[in-house]
Amino acid sequence: MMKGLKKWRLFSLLAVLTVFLAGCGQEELSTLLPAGQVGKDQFNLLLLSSGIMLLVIIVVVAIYLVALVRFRRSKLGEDHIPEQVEGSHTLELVWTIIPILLILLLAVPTVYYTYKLGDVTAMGAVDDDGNAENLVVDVTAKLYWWEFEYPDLGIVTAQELVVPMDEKVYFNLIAADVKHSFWIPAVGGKLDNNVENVNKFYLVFEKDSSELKDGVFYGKCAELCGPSHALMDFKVKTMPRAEFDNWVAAMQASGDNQVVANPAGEEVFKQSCIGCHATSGVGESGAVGPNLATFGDRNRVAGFMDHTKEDLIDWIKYTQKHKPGNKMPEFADQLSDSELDALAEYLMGLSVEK
Amino acid sequence: MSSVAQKKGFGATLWDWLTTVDHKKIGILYFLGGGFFFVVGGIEAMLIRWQLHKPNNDFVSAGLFNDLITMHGTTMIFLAAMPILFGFMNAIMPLQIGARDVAFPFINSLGFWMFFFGGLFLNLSWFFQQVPDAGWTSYASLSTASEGHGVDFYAIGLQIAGGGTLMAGINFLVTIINMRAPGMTYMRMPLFTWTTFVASAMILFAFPPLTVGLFFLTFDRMFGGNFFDHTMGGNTIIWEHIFWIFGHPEVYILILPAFGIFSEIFSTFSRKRLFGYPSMVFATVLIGFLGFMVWAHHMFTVGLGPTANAIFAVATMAIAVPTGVKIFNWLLTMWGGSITITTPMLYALGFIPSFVMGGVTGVMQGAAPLDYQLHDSYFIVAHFHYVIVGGVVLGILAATHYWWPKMFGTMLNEALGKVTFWFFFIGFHMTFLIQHWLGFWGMPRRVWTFMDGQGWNSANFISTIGAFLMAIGVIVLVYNIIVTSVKNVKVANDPWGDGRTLEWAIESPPIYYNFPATPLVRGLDTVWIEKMEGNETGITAAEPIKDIHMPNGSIIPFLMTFGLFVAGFGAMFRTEHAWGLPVLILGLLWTFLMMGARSLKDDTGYYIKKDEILRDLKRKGGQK
Amino acid sequence: MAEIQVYKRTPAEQKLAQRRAKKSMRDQVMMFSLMIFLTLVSFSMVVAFEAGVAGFSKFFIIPMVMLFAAVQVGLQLYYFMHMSEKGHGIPQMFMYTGALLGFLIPLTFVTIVWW
Amino acid sequence: MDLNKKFTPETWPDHPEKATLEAKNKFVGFWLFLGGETILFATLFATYVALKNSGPSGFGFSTQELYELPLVFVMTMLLLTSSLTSVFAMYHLRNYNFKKMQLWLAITAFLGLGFLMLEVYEFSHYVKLGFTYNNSAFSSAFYTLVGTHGFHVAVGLVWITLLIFRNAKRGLNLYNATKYYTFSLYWHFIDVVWVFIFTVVYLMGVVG
Ligand code: HEA
Ligand code: HEA
Ligand SMILES: [Cu+2]
Repeated sequence: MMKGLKKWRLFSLLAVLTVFLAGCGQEELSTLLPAGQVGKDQFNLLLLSSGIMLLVIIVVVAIYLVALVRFRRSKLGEDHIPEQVEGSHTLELVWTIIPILLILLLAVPTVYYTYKLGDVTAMGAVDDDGNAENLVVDVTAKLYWWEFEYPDLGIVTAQELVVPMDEKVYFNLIAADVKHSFWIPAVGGKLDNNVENVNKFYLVFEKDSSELKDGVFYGKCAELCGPSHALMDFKVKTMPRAEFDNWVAAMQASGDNQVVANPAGEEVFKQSCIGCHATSGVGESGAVGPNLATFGDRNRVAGFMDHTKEDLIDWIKYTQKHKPGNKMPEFADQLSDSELDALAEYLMGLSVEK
Repeated sequence: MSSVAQKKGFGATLWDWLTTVDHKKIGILYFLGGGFFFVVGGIEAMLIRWQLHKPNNDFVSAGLFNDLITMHGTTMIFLAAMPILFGFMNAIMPLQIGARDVAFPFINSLGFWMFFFGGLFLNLSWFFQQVPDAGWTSYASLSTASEGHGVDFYAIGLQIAGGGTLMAGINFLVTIINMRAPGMTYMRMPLFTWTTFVASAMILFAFPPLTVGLFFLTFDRMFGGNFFDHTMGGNTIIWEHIFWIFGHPEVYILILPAFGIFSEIFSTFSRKRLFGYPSMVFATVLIGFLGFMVWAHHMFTVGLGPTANAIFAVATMAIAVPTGVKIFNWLLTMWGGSITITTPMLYALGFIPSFVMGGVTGVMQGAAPLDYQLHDSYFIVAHFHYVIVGGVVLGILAATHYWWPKMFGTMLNEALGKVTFWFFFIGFHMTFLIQHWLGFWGMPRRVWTFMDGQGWNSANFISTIGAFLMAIGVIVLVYNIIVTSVKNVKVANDPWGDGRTLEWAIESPPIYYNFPATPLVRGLDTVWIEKMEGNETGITAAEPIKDIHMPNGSIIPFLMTFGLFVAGFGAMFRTEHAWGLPVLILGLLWTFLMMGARSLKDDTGYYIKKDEILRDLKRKGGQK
Repeated sequence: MAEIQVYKRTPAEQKLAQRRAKKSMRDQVMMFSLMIFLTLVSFSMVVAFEAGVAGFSKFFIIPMVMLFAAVQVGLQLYYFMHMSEKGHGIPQMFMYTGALLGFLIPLTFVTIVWW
Repeated sequence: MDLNKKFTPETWPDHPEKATLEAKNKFVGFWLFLGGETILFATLFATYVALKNSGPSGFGFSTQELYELPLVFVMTMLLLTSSLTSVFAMYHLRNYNFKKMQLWLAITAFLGLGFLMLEVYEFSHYVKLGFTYNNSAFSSAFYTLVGTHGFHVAVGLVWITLLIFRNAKRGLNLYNATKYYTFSLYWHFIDVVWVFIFTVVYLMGVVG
């Protein structure tokens, strides 16, 4: 549908209409195709409010058009002096009370959902053995990447959030440098990553991301955070619980049995990169650079570039060109082409899913 | 001092404008200054839209883009919309209440110069290549982390301009409170005067928090303060609260005068008294009051907790009710009237559906859980341009056409006016309607570019085309203004023929003392009443013609502000240049010196003698 | 500066005016004593709290000192700043609005919008 | 208006501060300005309340230990008294007694000066303890709130000094009566703010 639109050249009413009708956007990032309970609640609120608002617009426009058609001076004559009506109490009352009712209609579910979506009391719940009952993910937003720690599982990853389906996943959000905001449009509304306090909320993922175009949901930073704010994307992989458990196990083992696709690349990595990047998924948040244990499984380089060796090399060489203001140095002068090649191969091999 | 168009040299003319304390001239200065910044902000908008017309565009760099949106937002709100509205308030409001001048002519001029130098200061950042880049909201953590002097330009520039705004607000308030002509009770004031009053009251209460917030920001960035540094116990959320405690009232400060303008236009061109005048007044006051109770609706996603969110959500929605009252009263003013579609009326007609669409999306955002999705997406951009462009800018354009003859003595071309309208109106809807969907489709705002393949391409392209249609509209308007001014065909007192309020009973443009004799007001729409009762002049004098007391012009406001402007640079470069501190001190000293000069001198104004007034009257052919 | 009407008071009127002024002056001195008294009480309560005198808990003192402060403000406004005299309708309106907002903003900061 | 017009106590208007339109404007305008100042201070108070006692990790200052109540008490007394003396001055303004008015205003100014000097002493004392402006969010908020008040006092002092000298030769007239009157309004307002400062900052700081 969108492909067809891309060829669109002529400016015509038809095209405009098509866009409106195309209306729902893309599954992996549209709020209009919610893929989880939170998003659905919000979508319902959207439908309700849009309905009310449409009604308001229609009523206003109707009165407006009738007035405009009936009371034109060209019809009534140049000299017509209308009666200087002062007002009408009945009418005033009508258009005070009806809007109040409409507002109430919207206010009640608003308050209800505000409390419902704000309820994180179950977050710290533990079962009889002292194990956490719910999955909790600590999200740290940094210039310009995302770190995801699973504190109860002892693992950490970056840029790609992996979550199980059909259960509440709780999030602790914080920012490491400046303020960011954590948003997965297709799954639910956003919450800010403030610098000074942890924000908590939950999301529910009800759709398997492997059915999507790129196999992932798109996540966005929704708070201006500097030049590369636009490029601070992340991805979300959702999977059934069993698959998720496998992934967790693989992550927990990733320190010991790493795939080394290119030993020379590993050498380069140990010399130039290891100061900032870890390749084991076991650990805590707080690293200087993103954890690369799952790099080979990822979908994008640096969150937005194509996941190819060429783009990876280009990224390592010219980080500032691609993401102005980010904290990774440029390696164009530090590493030779062959080193870069080996490094890229090594990185592309890092995987826990295979 | 005399208004008689003597031939004056350029120097004398310039001096006249620099020293003027005449509210009509200051009104024109505001209008020109604001108009200039509107074009600047508009060009910035065009660059923004051009950058976003296709995916992965590299027309501007990431850093420059942030400069552009920050300056676009800041310029449009503080330096374009508000000053232009102040222009109309200055030029028209005193006439509407039958006053000879504003309450504080000197402070009026000071307010203008502070706005102007503040704006100049802000925009000089372009020449230093250190431009504010943290968004017009300058949220702390980003604004405190921002390198260079960009955000300092923002903080100091707005501080200066904001001081001017506060002065203007107090001045309008006192003018309305104390200077109304005999018989002009509060409940007979034209709606534009009322909205000026309420907007000014909101300025009085909304700008001090901004002042404080900007000081905090300045202290943090330049003097080692820790308000927003969480490692030192500070808290960035304080900035957000303070900014929005100011920021939300600010948007009503913008829209209320526009409401006033449309109220005048609807009743004039429907030839009918404003329907439900008392409830219009009440709704205005109520909106003004509620405007202070909803600021946290900009912060639903900050994590204030469900209780705060729920309370502010409901309070936000409540504003729909008084606003609705206004909308329906306008509709009912047209109903049963005799509507003629002049250019101003065309804008007013365009305003109703546009603003309602923007207003209702505001209410949707007020539903907090829904706002978790909408916040900081393009939906928000769509909302506020619908209310601001569809409300405030249409209001400004309407007023420009409506009061042009009163301000400049000549009529803008009606046909060109309509051309402007249609380009602007169509372009406006094209630009911003589609942005609602961009928001739904997951596009965050303030993004410098976007990747291909997210389904946003065509919508952004359409939006950009719309923006250029708007630009064509504005260019036609500029052309219209130039042509009209060159032709300069003089018009009579009431060129629209249906004027209802006092400004239409005196000549266009009014003589510098406005009213030869103070008018007597006998009801709402006093000129209309007089005319209906057969008084062709539309005005009855409240007292015999006698000497008129007038204020003296003064160069001090200009000089005083200049000191602040200079001091601003000194403060900014204090740490890196040796001249910084001395310049800061000298600038402030100069300002204090000027204040001293003002205060030590006895300035009691001068008198226009009765004879001179009578001579003027005779020359005009005997206005009563 | 429009001309003002100069009115010469008769000796009787002048006496009356002076008596009135004196009277209001006496009121003001009274109010001043009251203010000093309230201040003293406020400070002594806190001193008592510091000394650990029973009954002076934080939850008693804070509302009390706030109340006293409010009363003092009222006295300043109405007596010292003459807000009780006529012609102060507008100042009253704006001061009340200011006070209301000035009360609400810190209030929200200590209740719902802060943590 | 004729500045040289001579008045006697008998012809001096009841309300000299608003006898002319300009004076009325100034009178109302200044009140409105004070309304705005209320919000300015409210914002500062809100910030102070939110930030009090918070500093970097290991921060060693708290309101309980820092504040010196006896000093604050003396400052309060000075400022409150100066409020009364300015009332006396206004009494003489209404009585057309220029000399006495000037005298009481001068006393007011001296009391204000005393207050200010004590404040400077207080601040320098805290700074000596290490509680500097840059030391924490708490200190920034404290100095900004109390300092803004102190700044207002200083402005008031300059203002009244200028007025006293400027009018020494001119004597009372309807042009400068308003100037005096607005100063006194300003001075009372400063006092009002101080009442809240000693209550909210100092007393409630000590109580905790
Ligand atoms: C002139 C400017 C203006 C005006 C008038 C408004 C008016 C309103 N605004 Fe808007 N707003 C802005 C300018 C304006 N806004 C700006 C600039 C921003 C973004 C700032 C930034 O982040 O950069 C913003 C953002 C903004 C947000 C924050 C969104 C976010 O960032 O997450 C919210 C949330 O509640 C909101 C709500 C409202 C509401 C409820 C109104 C109401 O006043 C609207 C009332 C009007 C109507 C409702 C229509 C007429 C009524 C009827 C016909 C009666 C019947 C109606 C009903 C029953 C619904 N606005
Ligand atoms: C009064 C307020 C106001 C007004 C009038 C406008 C007017 C316009 N605005 Fe905007 N805008 C804001 C206030 C305003 N805006 C604010 C507050 C923001 C948020 C900033 C932030 O995020 O911090 C914003 C942000 C904003 C964005 C989002 C940026 C982002 O988030 O990335 C966009 C994008 O489309 C945009 C577009 C436009 C357009 C196309 C117009 C058009 O209507 C402009 C029309 C005007 C013209 C077209 C004038 C053109 C004139 C010429 C071309 C000159 C010809 C010259 C001569 C003849 C001499 N604005
Ligand atoms: Cu708002």
